[in-house]
Amino acid sequence: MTDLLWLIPFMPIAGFTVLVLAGSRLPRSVTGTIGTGTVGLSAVVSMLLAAGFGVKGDGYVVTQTLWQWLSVGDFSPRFSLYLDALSLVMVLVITCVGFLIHLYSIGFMKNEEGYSRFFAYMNLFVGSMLVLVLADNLVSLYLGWEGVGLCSYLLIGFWYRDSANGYAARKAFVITRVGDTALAVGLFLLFTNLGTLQIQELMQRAQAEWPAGSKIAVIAAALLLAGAIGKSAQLPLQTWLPDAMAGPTPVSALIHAATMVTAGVYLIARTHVLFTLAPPVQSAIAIIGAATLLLAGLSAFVQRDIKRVLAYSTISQIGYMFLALGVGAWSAALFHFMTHAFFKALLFLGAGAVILAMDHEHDIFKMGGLRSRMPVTFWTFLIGVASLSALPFVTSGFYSKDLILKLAWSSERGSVWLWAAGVAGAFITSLYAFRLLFVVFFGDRLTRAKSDPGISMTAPLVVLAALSVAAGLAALPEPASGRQAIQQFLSGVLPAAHIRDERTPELFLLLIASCASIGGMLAAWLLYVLFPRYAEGLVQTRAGRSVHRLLFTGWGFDRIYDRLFAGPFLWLTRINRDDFIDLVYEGAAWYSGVFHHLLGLTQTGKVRWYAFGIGLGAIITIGIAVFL
Amino acid sequence: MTVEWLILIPLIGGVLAWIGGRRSSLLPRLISVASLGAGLAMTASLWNASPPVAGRTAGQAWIAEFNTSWIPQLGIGFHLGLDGLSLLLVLLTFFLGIVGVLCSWNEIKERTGFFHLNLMLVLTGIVGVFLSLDLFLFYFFWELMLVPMYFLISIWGHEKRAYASVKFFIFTQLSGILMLLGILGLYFIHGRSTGIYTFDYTQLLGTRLTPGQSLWLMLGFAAAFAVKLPAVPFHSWLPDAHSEAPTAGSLILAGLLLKTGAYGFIRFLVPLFPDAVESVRLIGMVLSAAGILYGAALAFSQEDLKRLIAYTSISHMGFVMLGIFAWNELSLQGAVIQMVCHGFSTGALFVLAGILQARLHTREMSAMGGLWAVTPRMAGMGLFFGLASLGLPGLGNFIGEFLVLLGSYRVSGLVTAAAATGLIASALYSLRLMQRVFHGPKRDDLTMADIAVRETTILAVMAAVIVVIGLYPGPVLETSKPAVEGLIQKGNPSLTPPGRGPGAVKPGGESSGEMLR
Amino acid sequence: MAPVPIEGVLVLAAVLFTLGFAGVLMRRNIIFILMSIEIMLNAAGLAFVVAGSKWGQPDGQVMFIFILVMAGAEVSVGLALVLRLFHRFRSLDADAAGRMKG
Amino acid sequence: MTTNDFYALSPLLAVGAAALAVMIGISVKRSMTATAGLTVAGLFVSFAMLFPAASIAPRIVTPLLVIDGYALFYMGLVLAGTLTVVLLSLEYLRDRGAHPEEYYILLLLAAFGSMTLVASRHFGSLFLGLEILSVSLYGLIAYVRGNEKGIEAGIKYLVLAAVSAAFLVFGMALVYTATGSLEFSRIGAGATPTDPLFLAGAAMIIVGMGFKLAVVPFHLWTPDVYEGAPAPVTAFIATVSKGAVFALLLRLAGPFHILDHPTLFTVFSVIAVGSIFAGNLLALSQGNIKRILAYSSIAHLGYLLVAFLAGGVKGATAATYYLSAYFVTTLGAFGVISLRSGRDREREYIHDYRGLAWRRPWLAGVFTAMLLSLAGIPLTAGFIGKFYAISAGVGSSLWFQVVSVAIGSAIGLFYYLRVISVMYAQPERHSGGRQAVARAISFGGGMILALLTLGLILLGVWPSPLIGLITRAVSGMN
Repeated sequence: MTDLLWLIPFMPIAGFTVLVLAGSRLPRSVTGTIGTGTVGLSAVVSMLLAAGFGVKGDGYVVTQTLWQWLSVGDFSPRFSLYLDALSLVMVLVITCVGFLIHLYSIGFMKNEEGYSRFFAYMNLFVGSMLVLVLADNLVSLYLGWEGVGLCSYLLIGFWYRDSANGYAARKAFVITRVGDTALAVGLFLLFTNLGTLQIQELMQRAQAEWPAGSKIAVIAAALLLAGAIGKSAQLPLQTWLPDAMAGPTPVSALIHAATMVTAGVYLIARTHVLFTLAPPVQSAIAIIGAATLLLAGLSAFVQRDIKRVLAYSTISQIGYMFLALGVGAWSAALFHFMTHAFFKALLFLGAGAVILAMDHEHDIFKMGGLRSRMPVTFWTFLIGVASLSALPFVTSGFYSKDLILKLAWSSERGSVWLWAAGVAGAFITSLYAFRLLFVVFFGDRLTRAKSDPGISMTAPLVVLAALSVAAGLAALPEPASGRQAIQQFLSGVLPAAHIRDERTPELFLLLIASCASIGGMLAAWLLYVLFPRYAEGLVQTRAGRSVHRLLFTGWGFDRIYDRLFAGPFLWLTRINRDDFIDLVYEGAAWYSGVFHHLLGLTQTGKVRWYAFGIGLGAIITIGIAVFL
Repeated sequence: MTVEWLILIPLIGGVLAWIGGRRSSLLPRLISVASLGAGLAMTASLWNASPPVAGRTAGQAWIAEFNTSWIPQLGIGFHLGLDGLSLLLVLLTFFLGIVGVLCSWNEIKERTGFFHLNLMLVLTGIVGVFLSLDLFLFYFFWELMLVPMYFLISIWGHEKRAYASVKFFIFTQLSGILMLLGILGLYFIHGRSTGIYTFDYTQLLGTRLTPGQSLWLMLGFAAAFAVKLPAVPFHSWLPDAHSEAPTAGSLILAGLLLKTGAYGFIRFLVPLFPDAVESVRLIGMVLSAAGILYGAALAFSQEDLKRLIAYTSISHMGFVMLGIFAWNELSLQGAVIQMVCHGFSTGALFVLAGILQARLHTREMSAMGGLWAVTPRMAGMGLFFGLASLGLPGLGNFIGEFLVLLGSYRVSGLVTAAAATGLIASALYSLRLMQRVFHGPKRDDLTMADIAVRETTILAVMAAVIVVIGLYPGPVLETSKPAVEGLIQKGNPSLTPPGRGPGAVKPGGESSGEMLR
Repeated sequence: MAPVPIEGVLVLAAVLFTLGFAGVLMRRNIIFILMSIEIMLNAAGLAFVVAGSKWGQPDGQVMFIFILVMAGAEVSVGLALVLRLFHRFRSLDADAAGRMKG
Repeated sequence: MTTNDFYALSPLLAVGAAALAVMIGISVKRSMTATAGLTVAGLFVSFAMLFPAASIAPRIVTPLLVIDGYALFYMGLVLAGTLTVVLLSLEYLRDRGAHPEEYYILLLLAAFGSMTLVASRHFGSLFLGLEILSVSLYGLIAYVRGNEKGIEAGIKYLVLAAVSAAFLVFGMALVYTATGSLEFSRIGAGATPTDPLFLAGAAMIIVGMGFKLAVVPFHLWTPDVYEGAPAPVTAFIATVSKGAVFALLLRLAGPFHILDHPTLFTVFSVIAVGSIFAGNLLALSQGNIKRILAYSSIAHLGYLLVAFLAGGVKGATAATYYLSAYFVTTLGAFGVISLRSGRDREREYIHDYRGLAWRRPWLAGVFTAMLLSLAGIPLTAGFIGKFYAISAGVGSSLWFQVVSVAIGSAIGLFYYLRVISVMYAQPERHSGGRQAVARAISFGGGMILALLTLGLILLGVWPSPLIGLITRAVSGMN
């Protein structure tokens, strides 16, 4: 049974290969079937394997070595797969959500050209992500890591005729590659100092050899963190994600929910030992997470593009996961990853349905009142929004976020400030999420919209909505340990957070968090349903305008980077297009020419001048010979 | 059948092709492909027949050797030797030679006989460089390949061919003579201290030199290799030569000629002057990193497609040089892989550029754009080789760059980190190339045929090689391993700091517990 | 007969030689140039003669005769060339024969 | 004079006799074919006599001449060069009107002078040989009637050669004053190293020989004479005349201890480096191929002087090898030029060669090979020559001079490639009519070029027999 492990990443990659080689010759139905089916098969295989884990999960590991990748000296990474509870959670989410997104895409993309190309890329995307999470060494992980970066590039720029899409795609790839490069350097450092890149062995050696807080551990962890930040679009490398909306909507769903951005979270969770050895870095993770979740949340609040709202919301939610990682709440981060995957995929697919119904209109203020035209979309979208806003008790988002907030308060590394940021973020989240819902689905119907899409697209919505609610079950306390099921399941891999103070006022925290999310919803209701004028008026004030602009442009990071990096780089490359070093050689050639002409002047053709030359030469010769 | 036939086959093939060119224009192509194919097959058979790795002692790892006297008065012999390293490069030479003939099938319509003579002579010279174990012979071949290359550029090249070809020739010739000075200096110093005046590499190894002598002689050698490689700031012949040459010329320049520089570094420079190399190692590494970044920055700003690709070569060869100066097994093996893969990826990009130029009659990227819609197969290939060029994991170039950086980190973390930013830069130029050529809006009047079966086959085979090396580089690494290990022993021991980890203590061992101090 | 002071004669020869050379440089007429050359050659001959007398050998005078003979041969060929020059350029100006340059 | 003396001198005598025979023959009947035949026969006889002479070498014949292996080798070189020039001249003269017969007398006499030079061991024979060579050259340069350039070149060469000869003899006189001997070997013994009289004399001898060698700063005449002289004569000046003088220089080096006098060493170093740079730079964008070759010859003499400066058997061997390679190459290059000459004018401008490779591939191939040899590219004699010269320089640690050679070669490459790239450029379309006038190369001319090319490549890939020969010849000097 466990021998089937290799099938999980293999299936999508095989699908990719087939589609690339034969795609343009296959009929669309076959293409869609291959694309979706391979991911579906992966999902099935991963569920079969999950059965082996049972409920306990702890300590159970499935490994499979495929082949020796390369072997040079003491560096010999293998292609081998490593499935433990942590990667299982990831694999399940990736394959299942991935499958649903693929299924949805069949309908969504049916009128687009490049159909097989789309599915090929999507398959490769899922395949790369699976390689990433199943890798047993950091080199293979890096393979998947770069692979998802590539696929994001390909898919964001899928509609290649528009240069803006190409720009967004390159931006995504290059900015994440900044992080990737740091990660690569981190790998060099780890290998040079610890002599292996096998993750498990590496962690053991790090723990054994590096004292906590040692400089080298801090540097290594910081480099890995830089990689994670790039992929997960956290401050300060978050700017690519909002632009990444240029791709087709299912792509956004895949990037945000199942693949790509969560890679950073996975990396940190996977190498958490290293981060525990580097407390300053871990604190940095928490602070980055807190800052990101606030800044991105505020930006989400003012966006007009439906997908950009969701994009900023992703950045913000990943911020929560980072916050969790930063306070050592490893499994809480994973829990939130899981719930987020469900509801964010749901929201994106819902948004896709809306966009399709509005003939590719993205501006939410040109929508409105879609509730009645698209009931399925509306209700599922509502569940998504509720889960995102962490409305108490019924939504899975509530449980995962609550766990994070609780640990942000009580963990050894947590603090009131981190908790407060999380609570503020919860309020903001709820505010922008419901703003989105109200503006799009309530109010007057502004334009003609089509109705709900076909079953192949609504079915994933419904399933995801169900999952968004049901995922909360993972928070049920385990009878034996009293811990939540998900924590228990992951306990073999991820240690529990160290609690600073056992006397956590849990009920109080729960109350505050609930109030925050419900308050956000109510505020949105007031601003966008009851008194829409007031919100507009607020924006019209002078202060309001500039704040709005600041938030709308994502806190101006793009402009700063343009000024700081892109601008100077472009300027330098432009002025040096002809390579100033070449001037040195051109100069040498030029001087040769000058000397040629000067010497040419001595060739006058006059015999007496030539005789004079001989005389001069004689004087010089005799001078040197006799007097020197 | 011994190793000297590897040199004779292309030579004879070239002459036959030339003669055949008088009858028809097809004959030279067929003869060339046939003889290169024969060479490839022969090399491959040597590869197969090579004794198992374990059976060979490091340092004396010649798979095949040939030695006969040539100019006895001066101690010059015709000494050839083939080890794993040269085997790989010779294989690459024959393979890219075939690609070169195939890709100029329709491009070269005039004087095909003479064209193929020159092509084959270049290849002869290159193979000779890879096999020579006599420094005079090495210099002989080193210079020999310039003339036919000059002809290829200056006769069949593009608009500025005269300028480009002369520049190429003068750069390489001047640096070549500086190397000759180094060779002669070594020859005399060795002769005076031992009484044996010889140019034989195996005997010159280990000549005792004072630090000053060693440094100056090393610089003479380094001049030639750095120009060929090319290392910044000696690179400025390259973009002109590459962009003005016909497709086959660019392919051979980028794919093979540059490798001769790297090969020289590995085979001659470091083993002959280990101490001097040790003393300038950091400078070399810094220059390499500078080359990586500078080449990439220049590539980014180019408007001419072939020029862009040419500058990427500088960047990629920077990795090779970094690997050489880091001088440990990881970095050297990385350099070897990078050499091979760069030959394929950049060669293929030049083939694509040649195809584009043949159809659009321009190399300006501003005249392109949106070609994906017109020629999806070509665009797909372009994407693939662009990605190989930016070092995507899973493709061969990644293995090369990763190993190089991994190895060089042991020597200098800072330089390695700087060089690693080249990965970002490579993404910038590769993706810009994609955008300008294949993506973006399509001009309305732009129509052209997609790549034909012949072209697709060439590119597909090259792509396949890159993928195979990317996922399973074992055969390549195994082949070069004994050679690399032998070479490392010839370097200064302080050049190769022991790696941390099991390998440093018990070679080949894996894991675990007792190593944890 | 008092011995000839060798230095003095050598200086004389050198002066003659220089004068001859100056003549080559300054005269434009090709005939005069040839004559100046004769002076230079004879200066050398003089030096030979005095050197021969210094060492008490006949060799110096033998060399002088060689020089005379060669000078004669040179002048005869030279004059033939001058004739051709005059036919062609209608001038005896040495600078007239200055078309090739650069 | 014993029989052995006669045998020893027989090559020299044969050439002299041939000159007389030709003279008499002309007075009997003017016949181009007969004259040329007699000349060739004389040269062959002389060449054949080298072998009996070699069997009794070394031998000093009269105080003036020494017949050793070294002299015989150079005599062979001179004879071979002259023979080639004779053959090249046949067609050249056939196109150029009346009375070509005396040309051969002059050529034979020039060869005679050169052979005297390489065998001389005495100032007297040196002077005689040099002057016989010079005076014959005056006639040869201006030989073609009605050629304005030829006359101009002749006059220039006459005046300047005579001036330089004056310097030479004056220098000899000074040296004689200082040392009391005219024989090289005794001069060396009698000289005090710091005697200003000796040094001044030596310097003036250098001036005289420097003129013949056309090295900086005595090089100014070179391009004009090269351009004005008939192409075969230019070939003779470039090879035989310079080669003989250089051989003499090598012979003088030993007894004069030139390389041990720091100041004389400096003089030669300055001359060598100056020649390398001036020659190469002057040739850079020259449009006349004969002038290019003139300038390049200046540079090549600079390279030769580096080998000369290296000293010892090694240096002499290197220089001699270089010179031999240079003979083959230069004769080949001028051979192409003279065989391409039209009835009206020589094809000496670069644009005359445009697209030659596509119209006359073999001829262009030969010319390319010659130019590449001049540039020192492998497979050609020039490569081994340059390698050898540099090797000698490095062996004596003449780093400065050797680096100059390196840089000079790089500059030189530029103008050789310029000519080559013109030959391989596309021919102009509309000029087809004019080009058609260019006549075909005769069988004989083709054979010479083929042989020269063959020799060029043979010396480039299998130099060891010649190196062996030269080493033996040089080791046995004096």
